[in-house]
Amino acid sequence: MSKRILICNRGEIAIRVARAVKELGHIAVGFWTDNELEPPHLEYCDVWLHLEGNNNTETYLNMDQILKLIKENDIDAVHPGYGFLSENTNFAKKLEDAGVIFIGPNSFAIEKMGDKAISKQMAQEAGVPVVPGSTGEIADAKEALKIANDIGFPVLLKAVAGGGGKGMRICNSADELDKNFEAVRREAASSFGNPGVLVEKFIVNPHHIEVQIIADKKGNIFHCYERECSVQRRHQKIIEEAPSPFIGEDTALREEICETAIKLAQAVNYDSAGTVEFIMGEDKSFYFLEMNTRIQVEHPITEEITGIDLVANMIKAALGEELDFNSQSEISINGHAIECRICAEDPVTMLPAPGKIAGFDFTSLQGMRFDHCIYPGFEVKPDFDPMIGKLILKGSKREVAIRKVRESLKHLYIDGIKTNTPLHRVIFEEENFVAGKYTTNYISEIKPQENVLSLLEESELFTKAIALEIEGMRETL
Amino acid sequence: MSKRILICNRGEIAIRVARAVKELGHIAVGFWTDNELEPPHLEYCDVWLHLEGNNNTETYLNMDQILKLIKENDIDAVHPGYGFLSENTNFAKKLEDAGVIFIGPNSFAIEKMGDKAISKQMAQEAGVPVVPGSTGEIADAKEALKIANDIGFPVLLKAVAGGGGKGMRICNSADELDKNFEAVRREAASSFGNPGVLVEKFIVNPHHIEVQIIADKKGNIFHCYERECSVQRRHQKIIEEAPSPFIGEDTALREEICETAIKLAQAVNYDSAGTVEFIMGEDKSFYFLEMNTRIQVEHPITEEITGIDLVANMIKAALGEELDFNSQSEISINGHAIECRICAEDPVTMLPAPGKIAGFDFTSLQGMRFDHCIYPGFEVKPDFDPMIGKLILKGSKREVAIRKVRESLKHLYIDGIKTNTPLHRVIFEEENFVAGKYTTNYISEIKPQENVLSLLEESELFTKAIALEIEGMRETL
Amino acid sequence: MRYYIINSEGREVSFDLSYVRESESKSKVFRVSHAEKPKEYYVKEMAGKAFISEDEKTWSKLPRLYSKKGLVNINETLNVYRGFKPSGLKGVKAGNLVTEMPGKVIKVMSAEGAIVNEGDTLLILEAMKMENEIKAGVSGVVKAVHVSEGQVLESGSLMIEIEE
Amino acid sequence: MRYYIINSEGREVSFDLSYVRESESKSKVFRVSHAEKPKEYYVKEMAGKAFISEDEKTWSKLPRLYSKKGLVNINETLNVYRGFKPSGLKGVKAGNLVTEMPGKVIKVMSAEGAIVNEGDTLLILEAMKMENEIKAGVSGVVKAVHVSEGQVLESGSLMIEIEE
Repeated sequence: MSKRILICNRGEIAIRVARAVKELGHIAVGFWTDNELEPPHLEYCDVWLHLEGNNNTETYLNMDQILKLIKENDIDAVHPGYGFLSENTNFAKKLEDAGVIFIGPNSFAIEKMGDKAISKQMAQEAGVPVVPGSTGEIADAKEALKIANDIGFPVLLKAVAGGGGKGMRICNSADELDKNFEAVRREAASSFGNPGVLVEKFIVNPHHIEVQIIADKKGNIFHCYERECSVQRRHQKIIEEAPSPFIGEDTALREEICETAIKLAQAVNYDSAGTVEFIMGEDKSFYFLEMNTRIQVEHPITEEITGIDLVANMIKAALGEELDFNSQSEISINGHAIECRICAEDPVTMLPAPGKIAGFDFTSLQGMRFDHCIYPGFEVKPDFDPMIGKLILKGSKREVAIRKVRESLKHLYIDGIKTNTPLHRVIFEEENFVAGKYTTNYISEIKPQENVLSLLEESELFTKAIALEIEGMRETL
Repeated sequence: MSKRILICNRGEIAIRVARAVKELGHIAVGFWTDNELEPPHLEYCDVWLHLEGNNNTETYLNMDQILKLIKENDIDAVHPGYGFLSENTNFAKKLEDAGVIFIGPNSFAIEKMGDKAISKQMAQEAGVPVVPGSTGEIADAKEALKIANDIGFPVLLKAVAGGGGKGMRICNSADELDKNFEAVRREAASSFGNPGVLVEKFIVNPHHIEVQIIADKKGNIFHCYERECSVQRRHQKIIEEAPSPFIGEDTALREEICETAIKLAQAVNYDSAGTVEFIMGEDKSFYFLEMNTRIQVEHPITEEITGIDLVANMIKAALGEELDFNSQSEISINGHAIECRICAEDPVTMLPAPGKIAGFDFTSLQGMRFDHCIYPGFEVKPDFDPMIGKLILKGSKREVAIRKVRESLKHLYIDGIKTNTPLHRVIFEEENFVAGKYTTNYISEIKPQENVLSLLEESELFTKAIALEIEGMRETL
Repeated sequence: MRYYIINSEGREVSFDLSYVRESESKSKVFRVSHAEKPKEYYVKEMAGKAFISEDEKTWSKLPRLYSKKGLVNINETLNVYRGFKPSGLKGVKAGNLVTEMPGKVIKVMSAEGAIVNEGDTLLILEAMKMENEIKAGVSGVVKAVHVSEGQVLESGSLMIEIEE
Repeated sequence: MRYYIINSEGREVSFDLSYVRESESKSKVFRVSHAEKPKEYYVKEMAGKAFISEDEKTWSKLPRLYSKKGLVNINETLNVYRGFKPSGLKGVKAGNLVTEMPGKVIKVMSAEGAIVNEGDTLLILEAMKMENEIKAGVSGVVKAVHVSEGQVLESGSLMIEIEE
């Protein structure tokens, strides 16, 4: 029976989810809001609902209004995407009370994994190694300092309820710790509705490696191997690869980290798509960071190398259906996939640069997938995340994938706003990255952004003018 | 060093090749002709050349003119695509004489495999089983009848130089054989420039199963598993799958047919991408049909399940470079892929229906690839093959791929001309096809075309009128 | 604006379609007047695309039709005429052999005055690189042959007439 | 038509661009008059897209720029003005704190008359869900604070002025 599935999100992930909903024969229901009257995801939705409000607090974070619309519109199930209410236990519980299916894990898993302190404790109990630090939420800057002095600087201040690099700061000294404490609390409160903060050991030269989990409601928990997401700026990922070039051919290590992730998923009776994030040191020792109890931005690279549709399977799991596969042995790695996050930001300063898209074009290659939400005339608003698209390339091996990324970046044309495309172009020619030798310090140490050319050639200026002239001639035709 | 690579073809394959050429860092050179002034493949080519003439004989089949343009434009290598001069030994030899690289196998392989009689003989010598029939080209209808009486009716009349179902007729009786002989000679002469015809045993309830070969100039020959192409109309494939549902889990049979294909490739020192086609009976016995010494229409499904870029590797092989892989063990099957050939034809009669495309739209799904050459305003001409696009879907298993095909067919919208999209929609709901139980007689026996709805609902008529009205309003804006 | 939609067999549907107003939520409202009571449709343009709805809640994409003339061929079995009805549209008799697609005459296998039986091949037409046998749809006498070998024909050309 | 292309630092290139003729092979020929000798470009429209060439042999795609106004922002560091040169374009002084993007003032950490050192955080601006510390670029005295907490700012707004 066809279900009415509400997508509580916008942008490229709302499009991705709507496609999966319809592929499974269900009805995709989407929102438009007063500050986004023409959201591109509605093209992929069958039913359009008005979510009133001019900012995220009034709209995508507004449980009351969303629950009201759910009741009024006979919604059977809700997919939260990522961000917004995707990891909000309260929302999941309220849906449960209303008899509506939450397309995500059980609320116990969200609650436990959503709290950094508790998740760390549960990981320890399940035999999963964790980074040394506070055992739970810390009361104030003083307590933070005490712990920091115990485990030694540098330390990391993090929102208890956070994720995606928001509400996170490195502190190299007692001074910095003191200065950042309140800022992290504020960001935590405004971004996640919870001001709780914790402190932990900051690992030098680390790799960010995460394991994709997919599980059903019958107790079957599988992993879909790892992703490496060490290329980050401001603690946010910009390039992800699967499999990890740092793990490389070390299949024993791959097996170990994937099995460790499964252990934690089992400990919380995990029953959906989720990701266990680890930090891995230069010596290949790894520690549990957090578990994201949602579909992640970078899920496509795992889909590409395993051939498994994670979003469709997440929906099937939530509806109590069988997954598309029955055993771990059916899930294997084939080839290598890389994702470039295309963000509306200055390629040098990496600061967000919202605006209106004046020109948009790209080419398709064998092995390419481009999940995006842009069209000419689309306005990138400061209200939302600057990530506007994900360029994903798969090749039979890493160097083939890189060859394909280079070619597709060459033809990716977005004008009117600044994007980080020129930065990606530099990174994919930079020797350390090309050799697969990079840590999470890549951007700050190698500084590829310094090689971004900011000025156009004179002939390019002429070309722009001719493009505008041609447009003028088209209009008068 | 960057090479200037001429693509001696048009349509979707010219686009596919141009993308691979550029991905490898070379310069793509393409043709426009007097009967196709705005070929969509030029969008993907760096250099555009005028190939003069109003029909294929004057243009894409005109070796003299092509060779002249090759010399005038410093072409280093030529990719012939499929059809046209792709399997013409003479062309390959002339290029060789001119010091230009032919992106295909050595001319010995083209010559031997291009002649059905000789290829059959070589196959036999290499220990590859063949279908009983004439040992070479037959002189006249009388000789054909003599052989047919020996091996028993039904028999198949085929162009010696043919391929792709053109110049091929089944004859159930002496009368039919007599009647068809001259027609096949004429078609052979006009399509392939060689009127030679042969006759062979026609196998009842057969499966068309073919093995993809990829080889380099250093003697390394690999297979990329099989494709099943049994859904055919007029002896032309319309749906292909990889792996074959008929072979299914019979890995020993899969291994055997792939190894058999390798044997033949070794016998002709094969050194490019190519396909060994087999006919497989109900008892799983298989016979060599022919070897196509070119890239094939349906190559994408193999690319999807193996993750290998066949076109890029074909180019690398021709340039004497290393392939993207070094051993057969690096090539494995992951998931299941299906291709639907979208043709400009009546979905019921399956007769070509050229015309101008008035509307074009489609959606993208996870696992989808759409290789096509259409845009609104594109004119499908009777001069060329009616195939205008290839919808390719990959899933973790066959039923997932079918689910995805159904959804993407739902959103594939081409108006102004008739296409076989409605026929594909029927086939993907038809129980025999869905169960993977079909032979090459599928279309003629199951007749899915009879379930194609030819008339639109009244509300759809209104929608069409509103679309036109909206277009009128846009124009006056 | 009056619309005429005519299928390949000459069957015709005509109705009036008019732009009525802009709805509160800025959709364009169109009214179709046909048979019984008029029906309203909402059209919204969004992100460069158009969408259509009957209730302003459930929407489907309204694909663009590229035409400058007010006439568009839909899937080649339907012609949509905007604002005017063309003259001279009719079906053909069973004895008239008309091309279904553009092509080239390869061989004429019959002549004026010949007696033919239903199913006889009268002509071979090459179109899209295929030879197609054009057969008699009725038995009778060939009244006229309008084509010769080598001739290139448009779609809809009358090739041979047979008198039953 | 005269074109003015001005980058974010106020540097300006101006040249004249004119449509000259249609070439033999039906390309549109444009001439750019700038510095030394004029340069010609060929533009061909094909399959709904435009392509540009200097020799009518090697072509590259000329992506569409969607603008109705004769003004378009290119990659936000360049503004292209078609036919007119805008007034009032200039850089800002080092002591003037101007927003680089639209945002909301979270906290004002300085006041008129305060003595500040280069690098001091004067204000916290939330933009795209990030808190950004806006620091003094020079040492000096705060001359004026033009914003208050909670205020939503457009890109390019002057927030604080510092006298060196």
